[in-house]
Amino acid sequence: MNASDKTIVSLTHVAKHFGAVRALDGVDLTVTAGECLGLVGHNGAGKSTLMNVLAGTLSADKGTISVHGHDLSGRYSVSTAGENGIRCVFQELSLCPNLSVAENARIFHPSLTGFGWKRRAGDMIHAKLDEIFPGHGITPDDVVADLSIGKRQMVEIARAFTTTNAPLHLVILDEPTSSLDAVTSGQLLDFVRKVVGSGISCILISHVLGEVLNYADRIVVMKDGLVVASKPGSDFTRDTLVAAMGNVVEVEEIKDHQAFEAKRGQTEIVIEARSDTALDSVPLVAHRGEIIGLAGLASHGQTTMLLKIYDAAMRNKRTPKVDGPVALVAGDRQTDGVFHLWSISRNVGVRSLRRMVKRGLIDPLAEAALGREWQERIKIKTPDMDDNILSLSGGNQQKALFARALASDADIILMDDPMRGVDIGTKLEVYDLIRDEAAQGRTFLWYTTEMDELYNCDHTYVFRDGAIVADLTRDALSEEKILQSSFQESA
Amino acid sequence: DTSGKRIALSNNYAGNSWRQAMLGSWEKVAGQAVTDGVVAEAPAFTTAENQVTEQAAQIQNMILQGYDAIVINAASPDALNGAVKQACDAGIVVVSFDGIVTEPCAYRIAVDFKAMGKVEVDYLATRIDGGNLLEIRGLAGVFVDDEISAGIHEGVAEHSQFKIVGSVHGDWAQDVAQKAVAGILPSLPDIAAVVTQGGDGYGAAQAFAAAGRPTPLIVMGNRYDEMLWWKEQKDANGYETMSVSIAPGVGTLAFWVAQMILDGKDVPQDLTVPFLTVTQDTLEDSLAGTQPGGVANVEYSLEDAMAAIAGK
Amino acid sequence: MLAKLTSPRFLRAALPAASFTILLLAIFYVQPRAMSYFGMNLMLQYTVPIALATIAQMFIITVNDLDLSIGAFVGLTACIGATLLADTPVLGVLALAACVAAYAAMGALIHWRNLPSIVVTLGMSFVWLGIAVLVLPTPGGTAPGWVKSIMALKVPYVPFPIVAAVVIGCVVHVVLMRSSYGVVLRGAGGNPKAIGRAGWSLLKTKMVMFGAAGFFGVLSGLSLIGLTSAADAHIADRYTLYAIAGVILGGGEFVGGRVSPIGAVIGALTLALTGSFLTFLRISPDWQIGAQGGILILVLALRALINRREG
Amino acid sequence: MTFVKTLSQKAWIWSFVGMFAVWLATAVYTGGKGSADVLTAALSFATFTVIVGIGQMFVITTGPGNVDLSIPSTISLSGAVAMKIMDGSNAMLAIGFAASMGCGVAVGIFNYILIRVLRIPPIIATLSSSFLILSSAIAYGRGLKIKPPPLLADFTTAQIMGIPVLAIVIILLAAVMGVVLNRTMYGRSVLAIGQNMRAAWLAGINVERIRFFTYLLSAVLAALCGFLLSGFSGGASLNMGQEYLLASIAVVVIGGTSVAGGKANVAGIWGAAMFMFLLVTMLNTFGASAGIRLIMTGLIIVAVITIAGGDEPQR
Ligand SMILES: Nc1ncnc2c1ncn2[C@@H]1O[C@H](COP(=O)(O)OP(=O)(O)OP(=O)(O)O)[C@@H](O)[C@H]1O
Ligand SMILES: Nc1ncnc2c1ncn2[C@@H]1O[C@H](COP(=O)(O)OP(=O)(O)OP(=O)(O)O)[C@@H](O)[C@H]1O
Ligand SMILES: [Mg+2]
Ligand SMILES: [Mg+2]
Repeated sequence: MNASDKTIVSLTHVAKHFGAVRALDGVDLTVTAGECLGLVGHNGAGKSTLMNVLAGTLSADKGTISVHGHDLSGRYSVSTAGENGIRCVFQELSLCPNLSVAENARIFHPSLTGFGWKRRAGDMIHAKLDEIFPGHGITPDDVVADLSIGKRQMVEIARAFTTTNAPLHLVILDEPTSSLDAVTSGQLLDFVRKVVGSGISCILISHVLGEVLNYADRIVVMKDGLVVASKPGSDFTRDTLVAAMGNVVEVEEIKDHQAFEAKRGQTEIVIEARSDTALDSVPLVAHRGEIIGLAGLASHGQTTMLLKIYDAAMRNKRTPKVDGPVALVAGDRQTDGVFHLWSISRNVGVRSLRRMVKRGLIDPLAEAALGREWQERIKIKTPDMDDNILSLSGGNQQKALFARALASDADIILMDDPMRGVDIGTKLEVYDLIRDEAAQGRTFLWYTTEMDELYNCDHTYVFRDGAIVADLTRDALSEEKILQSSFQESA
Repeated sequence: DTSGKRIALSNNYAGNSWRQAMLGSWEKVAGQAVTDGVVAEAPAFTTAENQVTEQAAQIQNMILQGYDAIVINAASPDALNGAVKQACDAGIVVVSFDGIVTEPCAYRIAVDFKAMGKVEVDYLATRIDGGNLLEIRGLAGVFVDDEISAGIHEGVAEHSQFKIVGSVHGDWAQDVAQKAVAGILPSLPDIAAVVTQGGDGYGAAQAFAAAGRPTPLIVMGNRYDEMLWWKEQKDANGYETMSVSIAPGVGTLAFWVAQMILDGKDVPQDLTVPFLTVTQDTLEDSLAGTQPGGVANVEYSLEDAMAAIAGK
Repeated sequence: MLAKLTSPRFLRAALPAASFTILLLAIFYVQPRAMSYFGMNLMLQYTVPIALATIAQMFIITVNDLDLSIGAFVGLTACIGATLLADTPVLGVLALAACVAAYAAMGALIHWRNLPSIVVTLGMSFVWLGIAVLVLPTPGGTAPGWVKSIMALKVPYVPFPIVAAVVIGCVVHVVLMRSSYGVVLRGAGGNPKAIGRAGWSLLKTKMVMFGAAGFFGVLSGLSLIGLTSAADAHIADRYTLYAIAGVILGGGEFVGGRVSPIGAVIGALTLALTGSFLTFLRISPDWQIGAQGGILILVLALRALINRREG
Repeated sequence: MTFVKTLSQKAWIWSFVGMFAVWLATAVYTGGKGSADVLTAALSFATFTVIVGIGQMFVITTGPGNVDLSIPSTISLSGAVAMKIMDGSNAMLAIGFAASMGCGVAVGIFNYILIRVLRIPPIIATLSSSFLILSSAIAYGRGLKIKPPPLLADFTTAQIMGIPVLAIVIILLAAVMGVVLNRTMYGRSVLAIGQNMRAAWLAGINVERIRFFTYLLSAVLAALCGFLLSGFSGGASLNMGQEYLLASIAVVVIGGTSVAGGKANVAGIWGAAMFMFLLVTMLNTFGASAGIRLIMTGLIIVAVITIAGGDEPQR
């Protein structure tokens, strides 16, 4: 009885099938009070599905679920989860874009009614944002649609931690840091430690293994719908964790991998752009075959710059100068990327239609072949590329978008933090892919919120407040330098 | 003397040939009256949509503009009463025609639609021994449709040799009628005659031809295309029928009535005008007097109007 | 302060009001007599039922549906109002309540089978019209006295239609935009999945919104016969399109729960006023219909100017 | 069995099921008399609805808020212009046809300018332009009712073994449009834009060009409908397009095209158009009163769509 006192939820033999796909194949999981449980696994391992079961948004085909020692199997739903203090920040954002931040907070709390509810909801979410993300720059009256994806993610996280009269025992964070920059990620993870100290539990899913290793009390590893390891966090090292996830790829330290020779000057300039601020210290320049990193804190003008370049290329504008066809890998896949009615193949092929036209008509065989080729090359985990794109796990959807751009005829690939939610194994392969393509003359503009990825780049431009404030070559690149430029007050 | 007076026409619909003919007559007669200095102004206003509320608003705007008389072809007999009453209260003379209004303060130039329906069957009784009839009605829920149809049914009750075996709504539009008739025709027995409400006879003829059925006796509605078809048939095989409808020029009668009232003349509140009948003998004349795409018409001069009133 | 006044969101919100004001000024310019208590009263009277129907349509658009039957429905309630409600008030009230319930049921059906609302409401528009024709085979009937007297209300200084428009706009604004349940209703348009995940019943939101639309449809029908004093099955056919156009003109969007009740009311008034403006101009009858389109385009072209600034 | 199941999941199949059921009910009522002829009639009239339905389908597929309300007046204008120019002479047929197409192109460009340059929401833009177009038709022809050239009249009413020639042509057109929708860059782009305009743009699709072609196509098909319809019904009239306003939307949606955009079906338009015609015919045959007829029409439409059910909810 004592043990179950500390146990918040326990799932046993939970199974969930989608047609032929066994997303969950008999999973056991317990969460005890006041622990931070790290959950890792390759894309499509079943993490989000498991969390959906826990949050009550999916009902399991088999297995039991008990909360605080009460068996609730069969009558578990979103509202029972809520009543029992279980909250979830889903991988795909669940805010209403047409509502303000305060109103979105209200949605979460049925008891927030009566006169003055708006002020109360606003104060509540604002206080929580202040607590988790000091300096967040969000006001309760902001309409969610006007916020960048990073800020939306912050709002959603903060919302999950707000309390009114309902209890709060467990917060599930499904890849909460995928759209946050290093600084805000750190703020969140520190907050998670603090909350855990106060007795509330968290489940933290992330593909950035460092986050899990450093912040989780216990780490659960999933693979193909099964839990394959569950040990205290301190028992894992980066290598053993990767091994447990079943990746055969040797983990090479990216930092050491490179032997970049300075290419600059050897090939012609294909992109030359300035931000709209007129405060740039240098213009953004890309030569053919270069990989250019865009760094800085999230939404400080990097995406805007990519869109500006994209727009210029699409409309044949003179400035900024863009030489060659472009393709873009969207990071905010829900609003910028997927075509939700289409199969995976079609989603991959849409940027390459022109090549698939035979005698005026799109050749379905060519389309299917392209899909298969990229399923192979980038390891999209699905039984059938003709399945709907939304049947993919989040990371696999992202891979499909990657495939869309790489498969195209574009010489210039713009990447808007493209690795959001992609697992470590795939990432390493994609890095190789990108380097190979660059070697063959493709140019990459790569906005990323993950410091490590910048070590793949020949040049890194740091953005602050919409302006380019630094141009770091590969040799000069270091985490400190980037952080320094990101925060430095303009004199 | 009405030379300083302003008369406006409030028209609810302009999307068919009858209304276009009506507007044309108005422009011709009222325009001449303005040139002659009989009245100061006589503009016509049409609403974009055939809609009671729009026309009511239009009438209210006319009140605001201070017209002395408003001539109305109304979208609904009752539903404009509110606006008409306001106009009367503002001292404006209101004359309605074709689509009349029931508000007691307004003048009405009505057509006995019921009689029009009955005339059709009476005519058939003189022509054929009896048989099956197909009835093409207008727009469901509209007063004129009910009146004409009631007249037709009354006629059929009187002449028991006729039997209505099918009834469709043609919405007074040639193509709608054609479509509806084409649909029901295959399931109908031999049709001896078609009774219509105007604007739909030619469509019915087309539908019969398309179905390969013998052309029955179709009562026409004075439209140019109907008369033209009739003429062709007449020349080819001696086809014989009749045609009946209200003349679009009745609007000009309404104009003169309004003018006379403004002039202080004594005019009865309710006038009935005869409908215009085209027979086998008058067909050529009517056809010649109608412009392509128009409707057989009679325009009224002041004298005609006086005569019409006196004849009452 | 100035920054706030020139912010895109404020401009966008102010757009419908700006279009309306400009149209009104143009009308005052060509017909100064309209600029009076009496004139405004006359000119705007018939906008009250249109505004109510527009609000009804707005509720439906809020939850990402579209109602092609609101015009026929207003016609039906007008017919019931001018017959049953006047003759046997109890029966009339019951019939109108049943109409509202039928609307809510329509919402439930659409949610339950995940149906395209356009087809369902198109089908239902025939049903409403059919019932209306049965209730009132030929135009006529009389509106109950109390309905007429409400619509004939004389408010000092401010014309009644303006008072009514402000009241309608504000009441709906408070309920939909300010109340705590209104947030859930709009959220159901913005991201239904999120609302479901937060534990709310989407079925209930649909039924509430369709029910509300039905209720405002009834109000629209009654206010209409209050003005006309008699009914006609086809009396409001065109309201369907007007209501949709009014919502959009008022800054609403077809999907995503982005609507504005005050904007919708203003949009309805703007649409209705284009007709009036026309009567005050002298245009050849051939081009009068077209002129109404032209005026609409002119009024809306203003938006392009402001949108340009938005970038 | 699995064949039946996959078939029943296709939204468009239900329009054909509805059509067949209604036709059968009529045949039973009349004891089979003229059942084949009813189908012939249905084919002839559905043809016109299908022509405008195809255009409307492409417009609706480009996403919520996109709908062409100017179709009816474009039909009227095109018919009036063509009839007046041809003036019943076979020799002028080609010129008349070109003029009619010209009307369509002009209307399409005008609509698109309103939507694009003046940024007027499509539904209001096309509503406004429909007023202007109707006025042009009035000013141009005043409801002119000139007979079509005999050649055109013969062509539009000709039949081969009980099947209207025009219907065969339009079935072919529909087949071509089906291929255009599913197998060409243009069709794919329309489907992509309908799902997510921003994502389509970012996937390299020239959004505005596609939207332009779509509104142009709708207007041109409306013009074609006007041209053929005035040949079929013996001349143009001002109100001849009126019934195609709601009908064009209805057949598209009943035919399985999603109003939310991105999902379209051409075959379903034929089923839906036939269904709508046969439905009216059935109720006319039953001879019920107008009120009952209307109620039945509505309930049957709702019933068919309810049985068909909506889209499966996405993950
Ligand atoms: N609605 C669905 N229909 C069909 N298959 C699904 C559905 N939802 C999930 N799946 C499949 O279930 C498996 C597990 O998916 P899940 O989203 O749980 O993965 P994940 O571990 O969260 O991956 P990621 O790290 O990429 O987010 C995947 O193979 C996915 O394709
Ligand atoms: N720079 C951009 N970034 C993201 N989406 C865009 C961008 N430009 C256009 N789009 C998307 O594609 C749609 C149509 O593209 P297009 O650029 O032709 O229109 P627009 O941006 O409104 O035009 P303009 O920039 O000439 O005023 C837009 O409505 C928008 O959704
Ligand atoms: Mg996941
Ligand atoms: Mg990240």
